[in-house]
Amino acid sequence: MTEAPVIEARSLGKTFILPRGGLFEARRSVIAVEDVSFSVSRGTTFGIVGESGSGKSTVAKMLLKLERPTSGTLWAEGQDIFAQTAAQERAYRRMVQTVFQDPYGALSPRMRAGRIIAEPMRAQGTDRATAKAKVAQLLEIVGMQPEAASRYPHEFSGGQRQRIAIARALSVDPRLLVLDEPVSALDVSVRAQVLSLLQEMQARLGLTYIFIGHDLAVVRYLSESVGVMYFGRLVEIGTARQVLRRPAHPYTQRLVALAAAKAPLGAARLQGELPNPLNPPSGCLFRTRCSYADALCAAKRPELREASPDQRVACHHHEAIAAGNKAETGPLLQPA
Amino acid sequence: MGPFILKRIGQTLITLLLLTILIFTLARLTGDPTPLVMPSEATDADRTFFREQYGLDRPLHEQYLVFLRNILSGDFGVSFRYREPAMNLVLAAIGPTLQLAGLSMLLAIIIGVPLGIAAALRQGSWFAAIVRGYAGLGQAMPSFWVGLMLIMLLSITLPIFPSSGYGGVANFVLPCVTLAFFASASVTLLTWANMTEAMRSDFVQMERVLGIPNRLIVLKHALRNASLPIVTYLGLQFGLLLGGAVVTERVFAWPGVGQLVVEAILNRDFPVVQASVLLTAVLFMTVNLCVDLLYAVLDPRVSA
Amino acid sequence: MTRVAALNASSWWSLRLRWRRRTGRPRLPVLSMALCILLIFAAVAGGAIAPFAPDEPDFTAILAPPFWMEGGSTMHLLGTDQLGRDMLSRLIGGARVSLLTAGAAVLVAGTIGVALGLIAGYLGGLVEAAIMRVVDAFLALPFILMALAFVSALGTGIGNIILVMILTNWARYARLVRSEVVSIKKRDFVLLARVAGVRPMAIALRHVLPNAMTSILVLAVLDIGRAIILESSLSFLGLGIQPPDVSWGLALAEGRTYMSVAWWLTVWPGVAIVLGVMSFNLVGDWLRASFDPRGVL
Amino acid sequence: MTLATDNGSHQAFLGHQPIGRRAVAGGLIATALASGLGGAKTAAAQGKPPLVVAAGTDIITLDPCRIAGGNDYLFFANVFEGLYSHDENGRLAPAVAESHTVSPDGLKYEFVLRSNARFHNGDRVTAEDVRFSWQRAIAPETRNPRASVLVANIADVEVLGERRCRVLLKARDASFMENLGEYWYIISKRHAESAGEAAFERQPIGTGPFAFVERRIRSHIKLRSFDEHWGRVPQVGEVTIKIIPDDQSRLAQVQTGESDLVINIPPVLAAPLQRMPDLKVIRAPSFQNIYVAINALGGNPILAKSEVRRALNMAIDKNILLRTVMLGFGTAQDLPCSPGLLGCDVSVQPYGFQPDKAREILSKAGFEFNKPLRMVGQGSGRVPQARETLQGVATFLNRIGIKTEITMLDYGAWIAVYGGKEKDPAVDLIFANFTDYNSDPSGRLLRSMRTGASYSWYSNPEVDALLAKMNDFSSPEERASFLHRLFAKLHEEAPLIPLWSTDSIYAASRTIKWKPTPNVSWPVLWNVEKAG
Amino acid sequence: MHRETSPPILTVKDLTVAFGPMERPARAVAGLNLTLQPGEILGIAGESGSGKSTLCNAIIRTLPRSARVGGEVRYDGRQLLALSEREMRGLRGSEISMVLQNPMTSLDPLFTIGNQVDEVLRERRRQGQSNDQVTAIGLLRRVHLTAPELRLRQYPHQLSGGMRQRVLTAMATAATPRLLIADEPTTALDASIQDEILLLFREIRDRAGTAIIIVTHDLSAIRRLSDRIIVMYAGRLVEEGPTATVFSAPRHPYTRALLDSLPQVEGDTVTLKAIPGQVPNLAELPHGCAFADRCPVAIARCRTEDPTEMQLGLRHRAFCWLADTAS
Repeated sequence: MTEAPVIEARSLGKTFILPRGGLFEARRSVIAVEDVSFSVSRGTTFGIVGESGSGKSTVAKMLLKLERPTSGTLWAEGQDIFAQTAAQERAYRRMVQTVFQDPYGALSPRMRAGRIIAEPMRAQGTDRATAKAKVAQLLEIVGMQPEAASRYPHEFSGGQRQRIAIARALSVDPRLLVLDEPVSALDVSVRAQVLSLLQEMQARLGLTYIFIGHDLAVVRYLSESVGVMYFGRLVEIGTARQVLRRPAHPYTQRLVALAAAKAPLGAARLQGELPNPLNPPSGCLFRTRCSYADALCAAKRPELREASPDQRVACHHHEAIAAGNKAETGPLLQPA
Repeated sequence: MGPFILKRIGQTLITLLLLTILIFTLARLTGDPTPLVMPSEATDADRTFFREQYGLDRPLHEQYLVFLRNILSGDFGVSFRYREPAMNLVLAAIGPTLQLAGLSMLLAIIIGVPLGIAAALRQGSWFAAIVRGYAGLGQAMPSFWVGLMLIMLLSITLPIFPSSGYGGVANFVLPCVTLAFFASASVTLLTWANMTEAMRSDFVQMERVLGIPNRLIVLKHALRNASLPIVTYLGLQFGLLLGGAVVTERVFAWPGVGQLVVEAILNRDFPVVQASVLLTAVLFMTVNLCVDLLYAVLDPRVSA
Repeated sequence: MTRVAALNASSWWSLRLRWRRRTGRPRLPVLSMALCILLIFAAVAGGAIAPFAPDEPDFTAILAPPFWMEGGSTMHLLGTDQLGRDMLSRLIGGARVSLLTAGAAVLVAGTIGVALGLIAGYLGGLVEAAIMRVVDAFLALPFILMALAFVSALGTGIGNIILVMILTNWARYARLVRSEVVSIKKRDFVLLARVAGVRPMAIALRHVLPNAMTSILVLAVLDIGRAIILESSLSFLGLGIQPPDVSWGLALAEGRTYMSVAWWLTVWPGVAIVLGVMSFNLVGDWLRASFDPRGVL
Repeated sequence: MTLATDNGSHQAFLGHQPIGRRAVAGGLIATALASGLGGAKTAAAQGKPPLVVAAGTDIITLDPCRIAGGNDYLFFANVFEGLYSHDENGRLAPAVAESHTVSPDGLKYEFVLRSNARFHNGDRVTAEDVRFSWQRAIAPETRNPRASVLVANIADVEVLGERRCRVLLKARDASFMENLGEYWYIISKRHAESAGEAAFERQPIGTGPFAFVERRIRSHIKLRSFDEHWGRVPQVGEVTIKIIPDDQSRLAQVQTGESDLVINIPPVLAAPLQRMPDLKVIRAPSFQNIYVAINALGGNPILAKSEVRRALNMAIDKNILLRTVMLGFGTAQDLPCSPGLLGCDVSVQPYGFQPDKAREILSKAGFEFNKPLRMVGQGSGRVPQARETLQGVATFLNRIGIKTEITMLDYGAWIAVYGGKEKDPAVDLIFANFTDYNSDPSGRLLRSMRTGASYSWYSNPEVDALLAKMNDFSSPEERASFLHRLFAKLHEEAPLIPLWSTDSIYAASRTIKWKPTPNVSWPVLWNVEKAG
Repeated sequence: MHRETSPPILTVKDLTVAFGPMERPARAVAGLNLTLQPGEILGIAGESGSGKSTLCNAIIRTLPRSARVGGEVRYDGRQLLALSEREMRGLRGSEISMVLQNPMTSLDPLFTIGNQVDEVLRERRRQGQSNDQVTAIGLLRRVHLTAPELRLRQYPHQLSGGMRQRVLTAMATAATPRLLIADEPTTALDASIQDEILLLFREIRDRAGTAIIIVTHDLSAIRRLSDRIIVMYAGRLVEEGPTATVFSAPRHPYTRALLDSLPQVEGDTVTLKAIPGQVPNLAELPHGCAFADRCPVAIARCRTEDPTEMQLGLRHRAFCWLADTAS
């Protein structure tokens, strides 16, 4: 373990400033991400799980340098990516690529597939002929015919488009892929195709993945370790096996319960409403919906603490919960 | 809502400032008004005196600053031609123009909105094709041509309406019809397009599966949703009407701003050009500001 | 200062679907497209197909009526004007000037507007604010008023009329493109291009522009009709094209005084304008319907 | 006192209400509709029919000392008078004065005023008013732009009695009597002084056959018959002059019966009108003179040669142009003046239409046929058919092989080129029109022929010397023969291509009987008769 | 729960919906048969393009005009396809109701929730389908919307997706319809909210005996909610049966493949099996079974002959030549 992690987030935070609500009102701000730290080592997948608005996509944007963090730092192979020289940034652009959720929006509708795939290479200075040869190779890797290069995105189905998006991401031989819900918009059977492709790629090319998703089964399929986000904060982090099998945080427990195939309807009903991002609750952000919440939760925001050797959790009461509720969560997704 | 208005007003003010530069430069670029204002017998001394009197001999930027200072104190200068304060001439002319543009707008809405709705509900029918033809013609026929034809037809061949002039109710008919023909064409098309879109929206689909009567769906929900872009467009249309009035006013000898400004431009009557163009622009911008505010009233999402 | 609907919602995929569905029933668009092509052909071929030079007077055949009327001859199918010039040739010559002015104006105004709109939309911030305020100032003046002011400032003649139409038109393109850019630049493929390390200028030209092109094209086609009308209105007010050049608007304006003596002097150019504008509008509308379900430009 | 803002006095026009009810013409065009205008009552009270006139261009000023252009005479000629003016046949005739005598040296004119000459407010015209009118006309603060023509040459006006005055000239001026009617209007001293400068322009009082009632800028002017006039009592009661710039719309006014008389009908509209039974076209020769000025100032050296200019004259068939372009509404001219002008009725040999000879002369003179002549025209129209005219001229030049390049300018740009201080050497030929206000040619000659004059594109010291002497006569006969020689010289020099003088064309309803005063371009309305 | 003896509330017979040119039609629904008992919850599963939404729209007759519909849809004995638009409108909302996929756009953004709920209530009362005791607040309470008084005054954009879907459900069930069609009602929602909306549907059925058709590509939603399931592929019904049976012992290879493509956890490893190939183009369907090209067990006959219905047990049938042999 002497090698520096491929990517490491240290207390990453992002606050968005909103326009003034009124002339005399103060500017309001929304904390999208707060104090998120994780590190991912080579060849593994780190999954980030959360519902909409949990800040997981903002983390992805920061990893891709599309957003600047307002606090904390992001380190890639030992280098602070927000303190890079132009040359280092170019190198980073080669190192990191991404696949987005929407297979329709991710491909420029006026470009042929070949050009789309070649674009990152061309932007990095690869010459036309080399790029062209590589496109054919990449198409083959993602399981498509080389003729596809001359077609436009609308001529492909959703799954095929996502394959093209993956080919494009792979074109510059990245070491890290940020996968932001890459299969959420796909049909079940296509989803399976793309997931197997991703897994195959990782095995073949030794890639590191950051996989963002809300479907626990899918995250579990790819990830070695998982972080669970709620309202911009990591509430639980650890190995996928441990976190998704024996969740320590009440929120994770709910998520896992909901995903359980045989769980009856309403088994994991959450009380209360989502907190208002403009006016978050004091202390633990989850306390408004948590049945274990008490005065401590309202007073003090819990820090991540070790819950098991493979697992850290931000809950004041996780020991008590673990002791009392072992039976509540079964194994995730029994075969049908 | 508050900051939205303030921002819009701020933008409007900056735009106005730019506009004064634009108008001022344009007016000065038209050339020296002296030969147009002075008769041929005038001596060089007379001409020089004229230029000095109106400050036309000074450098342009100085003239602009004087102009700006004066309009800030409400002084738009005196018409070179009529020796009246320019703003008085413009104010006297703006009434007829507003009446003409306003009535035409009203007429255009009265014609265009129902036609557009009906066409949207009968997509692909003969009726829709006829409406399309009407709108196509309305957009393609230059309004001076329409005006002349109307005069030929309805005041010379069949003497029903007065051919020109301003005053009685009858005088309004031909100019308003001329302008409204053009304006109603685009109102029709716009209503049509937006109604079609509104009728395809999910909430209309939802209302249909809930068995809400068609009348309510069309007139309450679809129309109100379609009206948002229509209202915005009507604000822009008002500017087009003000512009269209320039030509229409000329055909019908309507004593409005359009005629005034054309005449003033041709005679290089800078103060009148500046005052009338500025006032028209302010009017147009005010209308659009109001439209934006109205939008905020109509659409609860804006004020959130 | 006002809202312009953007096309962002409709993906290229659904555009193609709609396109195909439309092409199943070609009627008016095909007709108007044919007319557009005919007009463009007349404009380009001009002298080669016209029976006479459009500005060649014949004092022996002043105000000759169209051929089917008493006193008309097949030599001048559509009659002659007050100087004995052949109306058909004048219409053909007029097509050239009318379309040339309209086309050139739209092309250049479009290019300028698109460039500024791209810059404003892409750079944002102070640059955007500055450009958009100038755009607003230009849009706050009624079109024809500004055209008049420009014409009287710059003088008449084809070159100046084109210049005037450019000056009065560019702002709308700028506004349209800016709003397109603002919506397109948030789309995933633009973000991905940034991730790929593509330079901003290349993103603007390769990703943003092609995707905004549809609405620009629609606006441009519709604008040709508008420009023809503007030119004829300016000519009507005596500030448009000047002889010996001939345009439809000028022919109409000149013939207007003869309306009660020789209807053909006003009717033919009028018909040419209406047909020309209508066919361009129909093509534009059809493009718009194929590309933009909202139909708001 | 300057011409600057006078804020107190625009009330009159702002406070005015829009014109009242408008009758809808439902019946025959011939039915002259009661105009329905507010002031009709006054007319009815007098028992005289009202007259509605449609004019194309608005009056600019109501103050005769501030005249801005020929069109203002539409107002002045009906509301004001000079000591002498021209009668309905265009001949010099006494007006406010009843007689005059001239001293032998031509420097002292003594006038006897009519005993029954009154201002519209009832005051009698006195010699003091005459003196005051002169003083106001030359006062530097008045800035009368026409002072240079007549009143500036007056050294003094002596009041010899209530009705007698003597005008002392600084130098002999043979045009003095002719110009009295159009360049020196008599105004009321009492009214001008009591009303003040500003109010005078809004409520002018003169001695003419019509009195001013009200004005709405760009809309209309109302006059009423001044029944106490010394001799020219109008047949109509109230006169409304509507301003309708568009020709077609203006003409429609008389077709629909909304107006009785339409002025400034372009020839093309007049031609078909002649066939309409309910209307009549009234035409009268005018002093509006159409020609093409040749830039003889050396910008294009070949045009400095008089034989080249003569050849250009020969190349053009003005009769065909007159017939086709003007539809015959005008009189062809071979001299640089209108036929009624003093000294112009000389019998010189016209150049005639000789294209072959023209070509021959040009070739001999070394004319470069390949170098186009640059022509400047008046594009938008104050002058009817201006565009067609220049195009027609160009066509005839083309026929003898001369290439042409036409630029049409709007009126403002055209006048800046035509009347500019520096004549543009890039202009070879320029469309021009000149209107004399009376039959004296001195104004025209001094402004369009003299070296350096505003409308002159020609320079010849010989001609300049003649022009300097032009008005230095006291015998009309001597002056006439001098002018004759001058015009003959100018004809030979051919500084321009004369085309024609246009007719003033009016359209009137059948109920109107009127003979316009010849040679003036504006209507003098006191002799209009209107039936029932 | 099922009243097997009672007459079905809905019978669909040989329903075919075609689009596109006559000579080369794309059959979004091809010869589909199904019945629905009162109070039964039927889940329709399938991937996008399988024709499940078209089926719903055909039942409630909201297909675009370009659609050509054949066959029979009997609701309570009445042939819906033969009703006039006016008669159909009388049924919609009161007898047959529907909840659409996208709660974000299914409410008119310009009117308050109260206004829109009232509108539906007024219409129901006008039809005599509802009495004055049913109030807007009551309706919102029934769908467990918090602070209903506040919600009535709010505009749609002020509500979250889950709340909007509750409002829409309340509106759709204001008159206690006997048939409720829910077209992908939870797809746009977060997992925790999905669960609650599904629960709400079950509650509606339990309370009022409403028959529900729920269309979704989310197999776990169907598994948890529905009594019976039909699986559609390329416009055809491929398998139908009681939910538990189909999930535990799927008989059609497509159903099996669909279930297999969900990640499976075996000990510490998670696996999934993807279906190779793609959904075929509806206008260019091959002969025989539409799934044959992707089917791991296809035989020659599958490519030449359309499979016929294979009855596999009580209310369990599949359209596959091998349905009885596969385990």
